Amino acid sequence: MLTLQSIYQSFDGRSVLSDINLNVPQGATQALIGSSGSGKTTLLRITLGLIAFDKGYVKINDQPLLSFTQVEWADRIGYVPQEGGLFPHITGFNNVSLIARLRGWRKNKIADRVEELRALVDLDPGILHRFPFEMSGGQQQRVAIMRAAMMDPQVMLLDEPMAALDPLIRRSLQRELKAIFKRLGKTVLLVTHDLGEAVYLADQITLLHEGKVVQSGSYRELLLQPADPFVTQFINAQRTLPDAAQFA
Amino acid sequence: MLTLQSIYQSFDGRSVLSDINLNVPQGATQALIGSSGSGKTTLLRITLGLIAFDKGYVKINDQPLLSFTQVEWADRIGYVPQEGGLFPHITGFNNVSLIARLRGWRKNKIADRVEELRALVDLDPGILHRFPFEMSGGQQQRVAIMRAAMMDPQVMLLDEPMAALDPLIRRSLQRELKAIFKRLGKTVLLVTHDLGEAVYLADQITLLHEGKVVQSGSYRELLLQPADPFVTQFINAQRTLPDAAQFA
Amino acid sequence: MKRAAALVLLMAALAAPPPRASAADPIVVGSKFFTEGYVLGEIAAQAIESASSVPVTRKLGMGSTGILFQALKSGAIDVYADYTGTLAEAILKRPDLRSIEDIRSALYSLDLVMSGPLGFDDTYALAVKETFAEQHHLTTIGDLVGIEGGIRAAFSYEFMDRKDGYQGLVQAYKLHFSPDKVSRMEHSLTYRAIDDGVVDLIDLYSTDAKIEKSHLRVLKDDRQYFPVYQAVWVARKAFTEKHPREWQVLLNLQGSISEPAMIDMNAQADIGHVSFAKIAAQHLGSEAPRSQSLKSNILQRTREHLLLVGISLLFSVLVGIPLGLVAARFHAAGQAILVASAVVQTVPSLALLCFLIPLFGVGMKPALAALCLYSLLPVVLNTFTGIRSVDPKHLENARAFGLTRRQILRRIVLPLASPTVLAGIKTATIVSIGTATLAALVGAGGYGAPIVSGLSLNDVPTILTGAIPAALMALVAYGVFELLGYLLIPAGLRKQS
Amino acid sequence: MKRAAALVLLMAALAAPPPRASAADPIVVGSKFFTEGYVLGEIAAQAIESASSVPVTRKLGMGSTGILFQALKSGAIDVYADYTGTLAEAILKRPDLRSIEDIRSALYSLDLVMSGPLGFDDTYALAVKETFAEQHHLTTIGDLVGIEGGIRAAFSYEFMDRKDGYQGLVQAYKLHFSPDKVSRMEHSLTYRAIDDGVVDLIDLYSTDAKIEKSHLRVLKDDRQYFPVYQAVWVARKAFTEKHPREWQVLLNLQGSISEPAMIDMNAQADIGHVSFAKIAAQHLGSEAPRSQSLKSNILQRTREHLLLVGISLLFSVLVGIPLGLVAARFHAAGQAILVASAVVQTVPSLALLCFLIPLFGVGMKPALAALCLYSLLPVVLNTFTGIRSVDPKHLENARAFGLTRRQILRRIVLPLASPTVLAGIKTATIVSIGTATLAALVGAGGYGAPIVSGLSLNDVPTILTGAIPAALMALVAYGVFELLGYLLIPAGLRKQS
Ligand SMILES: Nc1ncnc2c1ncn2[C@@H]1O[C@H](COP(=O)(O)OP(=O)(O)OP(=O)(O)O)[C@@H](O)[C@H]1O
Ligand SMILES: Nc1ncnc2c1ncn2[C@@H]1O[C@H](COP(=O)(O)OP(=O)(O)OP(=O)(O)O)[C@@H](O)[C@H]1O
Ligand SMILES: [Mg+2]
Ligand SMILES: [Mg+2]
Repeated sequence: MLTLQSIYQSFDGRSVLSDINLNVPQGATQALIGSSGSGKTTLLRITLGLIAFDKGYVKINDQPLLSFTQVEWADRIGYVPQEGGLFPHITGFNNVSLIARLRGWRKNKIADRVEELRALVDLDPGILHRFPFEMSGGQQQRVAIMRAAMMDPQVMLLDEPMAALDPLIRRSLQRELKAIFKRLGKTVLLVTHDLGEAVYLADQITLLHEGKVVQSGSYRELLLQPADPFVTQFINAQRTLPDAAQFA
Repeated sequence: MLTLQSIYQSFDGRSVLSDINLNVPQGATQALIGSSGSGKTTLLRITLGLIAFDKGYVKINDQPLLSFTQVEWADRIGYVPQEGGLFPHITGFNNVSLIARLRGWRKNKIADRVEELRALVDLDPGILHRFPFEMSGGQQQRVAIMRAAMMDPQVMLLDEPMAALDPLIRRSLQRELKAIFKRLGKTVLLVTHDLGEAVYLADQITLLHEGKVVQSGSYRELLLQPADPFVTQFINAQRTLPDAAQFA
Repeated sequence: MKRAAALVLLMAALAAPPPRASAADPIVVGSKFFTEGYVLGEIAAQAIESASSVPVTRKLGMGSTGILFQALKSGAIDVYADYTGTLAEAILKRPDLRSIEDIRSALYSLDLVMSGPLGFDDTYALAVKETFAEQHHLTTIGDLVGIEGGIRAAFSYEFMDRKDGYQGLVQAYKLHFSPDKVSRMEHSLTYRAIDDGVVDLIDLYSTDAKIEKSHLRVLKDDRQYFPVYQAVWVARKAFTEKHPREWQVLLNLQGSISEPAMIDMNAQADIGHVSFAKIAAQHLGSEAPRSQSLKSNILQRTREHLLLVGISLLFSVLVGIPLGLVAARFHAAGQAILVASAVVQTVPSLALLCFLIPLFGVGMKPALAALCLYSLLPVVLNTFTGIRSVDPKHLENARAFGLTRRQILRRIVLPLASPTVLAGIKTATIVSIGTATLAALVGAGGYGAPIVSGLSLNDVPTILTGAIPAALMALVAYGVFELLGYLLIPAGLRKQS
Repeated sequence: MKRAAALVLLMAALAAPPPRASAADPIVVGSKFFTEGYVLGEIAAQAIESASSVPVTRKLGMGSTGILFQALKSGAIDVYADYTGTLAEAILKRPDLRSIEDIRSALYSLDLVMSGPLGFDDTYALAVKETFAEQHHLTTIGDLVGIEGGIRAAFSYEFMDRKDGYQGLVQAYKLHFSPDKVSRMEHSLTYRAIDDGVVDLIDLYSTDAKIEKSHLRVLKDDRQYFPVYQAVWVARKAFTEKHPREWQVLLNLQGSISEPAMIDMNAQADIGHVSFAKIAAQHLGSEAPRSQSLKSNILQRTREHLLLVGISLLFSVLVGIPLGLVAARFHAAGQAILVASAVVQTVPSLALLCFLIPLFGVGMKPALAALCLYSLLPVVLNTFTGIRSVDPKHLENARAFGLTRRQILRRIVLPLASPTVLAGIKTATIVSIGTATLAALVGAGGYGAPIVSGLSLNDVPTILTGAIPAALMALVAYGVFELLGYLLIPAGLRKQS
């Protein structure tokens, strides 16, 4: 459904992505993991058509990015930018409802949908009436998730959407999102540094390193048939929590 | 060494922190965990003297915050703001070296120190010459850590300093930081959502919820003698990674 | 949307012209912008009014001969009073023409009709303080010889530049002023300078009321160097043909204003602060027409001033902001726009008015055009700068969420840039309130009218009746902008800082 | 720090007079302000330049004999060309002195040195058409005797009225013109009259360019009735002593300029519109140097204008930015400052100048004061707005890292606000370039001088000689600000947008 074909990108002559191929089937969730600076965010921005890439194709249902206007393309995709990227001059509610209002949704419908999403991300109601600078990091991030989901887009691109959330909220949100993705058949590309999150939410995991795909496959494949020693190293790096048994 | 005594704080009439007491002994590392919006960032900002709090005392070595000027106080503390907070108009290198230059360090000394820190956070050398908007999220975060450590302050306040880092770099950075903190006897207050990180780096863990301290103690204490069911719930929420054995 | 609408409404309210009591085509009487001009203008207007039912519109204090000539040509005024010598030199460019007949026939070929002399001459004269004259025993210009090297003089530009002015004078009288003690100044400022003892000697007209007021002594032109300038009416030929009866009324005034009478009338205006209308009425032996109260006067001027400022403000918003947007978007066009608005800004207001008169005639139109052009730069530049300062991250996110270009502009860019844009509009408005006073020079009224006449009378209270309301208007404008700030700058930006 | 220094240096460069070529004091050549004076001044200047390495400054067209005499005395100029008769009459007040030697020794007692005659006389002369002369075999005035009764003559007022003019002439030559055939006319019209064949005889100056143009024959004054006005150099004694070699160069020109040559040169200037520099160079048989009169004129005005704009700009930066900072920091003071600068802005320039004259006198000072006041608002307002727009997050972080208030201002706030602040300074500068033209109204010079003259003469080309350089200066200023943008706006902000 969402297809990236041999994407190349460089900034100021430095190659940042080279020959990226990726295919997320309809209804599937793909996790994108990889070292810091490996090009994950850049790949999402390319997919959104926000930066003109050097080479390659981006397609949804075999229709290339370039055959759409930016607005048409963006309407198909929900996006959580890294660090949330809320508009600073309007309240949380207005951030979430901006597009719906521009698309002429009725007030009631907007209120209902926002309430639904607020419950989903477990945000106190009062917070939506604050400006971004009055929210905590985790609150901003949840508002950003609400904004991305508001128009119920088919494709979702999530850039470390839960990095600033505490384990409790994160766990429940992961559960909710997984259910929603499955139920509504969303096609999802998720960037995360939390391998547990990747394994829990994604069917496929793609490991990026220095702008190249090192391996793409299920967690099991990555674990048992690593394409490269780096894969194993990367997976094992995740610090796990000693459990009660160790103290007993 | 770093003492917070019955701190109260409210924004626009909403109470955000109430009766917070905290004592981090000289050379110890204290982790601050808690739900999103529970007031962790606010507590760090209060400790830094950035916001006028309603009630309470902040002390370093029994000397209260108010007996210092902002500059004197800030000179004792290294700070990594949530989301890095790099100055947008100067390069990474200048962000890191700004204070050193203002304090009249020699060029050589600055270069040596920056190089040392760069190696510590495992950043590509070229990246320091970019502006913040040209860096990835994880790169920005590492520059922010370098900046906080630059002047080798006795006290360090870290607000989710490694949230945007991949597991590999995060693990090695955790190891390095732990060694440094111990070797140089730093007094550290660390906010994190990664319980593994908290357990690995901190001697004491304090769990905050809705502006109150729920429990303060070692991981073992929190695990085996929870002050509240919420403690257990919070700890168990961390999603652990299935290991190879499960697939075998 | 609502905010934008509020803004537009406000502008419109500011800009709407006051209701006009319109009637048949009125006869428009103009005048130059010094006392004598005003008095003669009033005399002409009242003379026509008392003898005819055709309404008369006064456009008094419009500026110099050049502007009035343009006004006559374009039909913006019908008649005004000027001097034979000035007509010959400034309009006909034939300083050699001296006889009434020669000048009349030369003007006729320009479709202008000139009356015979009104009865008094007005000519250049030199004057010093009475005290100074006593001290140095001065009665004639020739008496200056010998002491002129130490005299500080301030002469008007016109006097310095005309062939029959300074250059000829020093030759004729063999005067040797020391060049560093002679300064060229705007004429109205020279009175001030001699009053304050900053200079000793100035040039003026022989019927000038300040002679009496400032205790000046006119030095006798014993060599009869200065040419004699006779006051006459100048009218459009079309006017004299359309309104022969009214023109005859004015012709009847030929020879009726003696030199002492004129000096006296000027003095009444300048020193006695009698209104021009009353002076003219007295001279004509009639009742002064409904003298406008000071209050209705100020109200009228406020309306005119608001109109000038309001429309130019509207223009600077409706044109300046889009230009700023274009400049921020397209680099080459942007530079061109910014440079052009910068260059326009440097054309001095008088010169700009002078260039605009051929295009727009006189009155409101050229004044408005000038104000519009002047108010562009701050708006364009601040819009450009404000937009360029918006963090591109927000633009990118807006695109990612499917906002159209227009929506990005309206919802993201303009709100985020609004403090800077608003500061530009604020500057433009306040500069415009100041500059609009120049409009009086082309007969557009406003607070400039009392300021210009006050300057020509060297009468500070009169100046203040224009300057103080202008300052108050700036204060009000400032308050309105504080309010607009609350309406237009998003709360998220305001609260933060 | 470095940026601030760069800014200050740039301001200083703008404000400072341009570097002078002279290590040594230059020789200053003056001239009177009519064609012949300019030509002779250029000849003197070029002669010295071609023979000496001492730099020459031209101050041509300074005015009449009296002004030049003052200039000589004060050392403002070193040398210029004048006429013996004029010197005797206007400087020495001894019209009786006729011989070169008498005049020379009288001047010497005033510390002035006079050369011998340059070769041509300038005096009254009578002229007829060449054709008429042929027909009547006329070469001398005496030849008129016998036919003068039938001759139609047109004489200037001056000639008719001077004792050494018409009256003396008819007595000396025993001429009997018939009174009804002799008319008094404005001098410039007599050319027209003789051209058109309306008259046969006119008076003129012997080197008049119209002699050639109108094909006239000058009748020889065979009885030497007209006093001879011989062209000579007049110099300060000090100059001739300090620069004997250069003075000798000028003395070498004695006798080198014949009457036909001078007539020809005047004609080239008046009729051919050849530049003075070129005419002089041709006469000296050399290359024309970079032509200077208009150019040096414009240079001078540019210097004055730059001084006005530069100082007021410096003021608006040094005072406006701190005021903007204070306004951004303290709410009440802030409002007061902003309102005050707004109100100042509304005082019309003429009125402001009028109020400033009692405080500052005339000349540069009141003009500067007015400009400084006018340039405040854009800078204060934009500084205020720019600073308020800085994300407070950055300020908080800066405090967290131990920057002092000053450092926060210098390192964080001002750099982040710099685009907006700079836009304010840009607006102020460009408005100031325009407003500085008003300085001419109080005698402060600058580009306003030709604009004001042009306006009072209703002469567009003259206006343009001021308006165009002002526009160019705005262009240059615009370019300089683009450059300053690169120096002052941090790369991180520039690159981003
Ligand atoms: N400037 C402000 N004005 C009003 N409310 C604020 C402001 N800053 C923070 N808050 C509120 O105070 C509470 C505590 O915020 P804080 O940022 O300290 O949370 P946190 O524990 O750091 O959360 P997170 O883990 O999400 O970063 C939140 O509910 C937040 O909305
Ligand atoms: N505008 C830019 N100009 C120059 N280089 C850039 C720019 N944006 C990103 N880069 C560089 O491109 C590389 C990839 O950046 P990207 O943000 O895609 O990394 P990432 O995988 O998202 O990393 P992280 O996990 O740290 O967010 C990095 O080295 C970064 O420094
Ligand atoms: Mg990223
Ligand atoms: Mg936080």
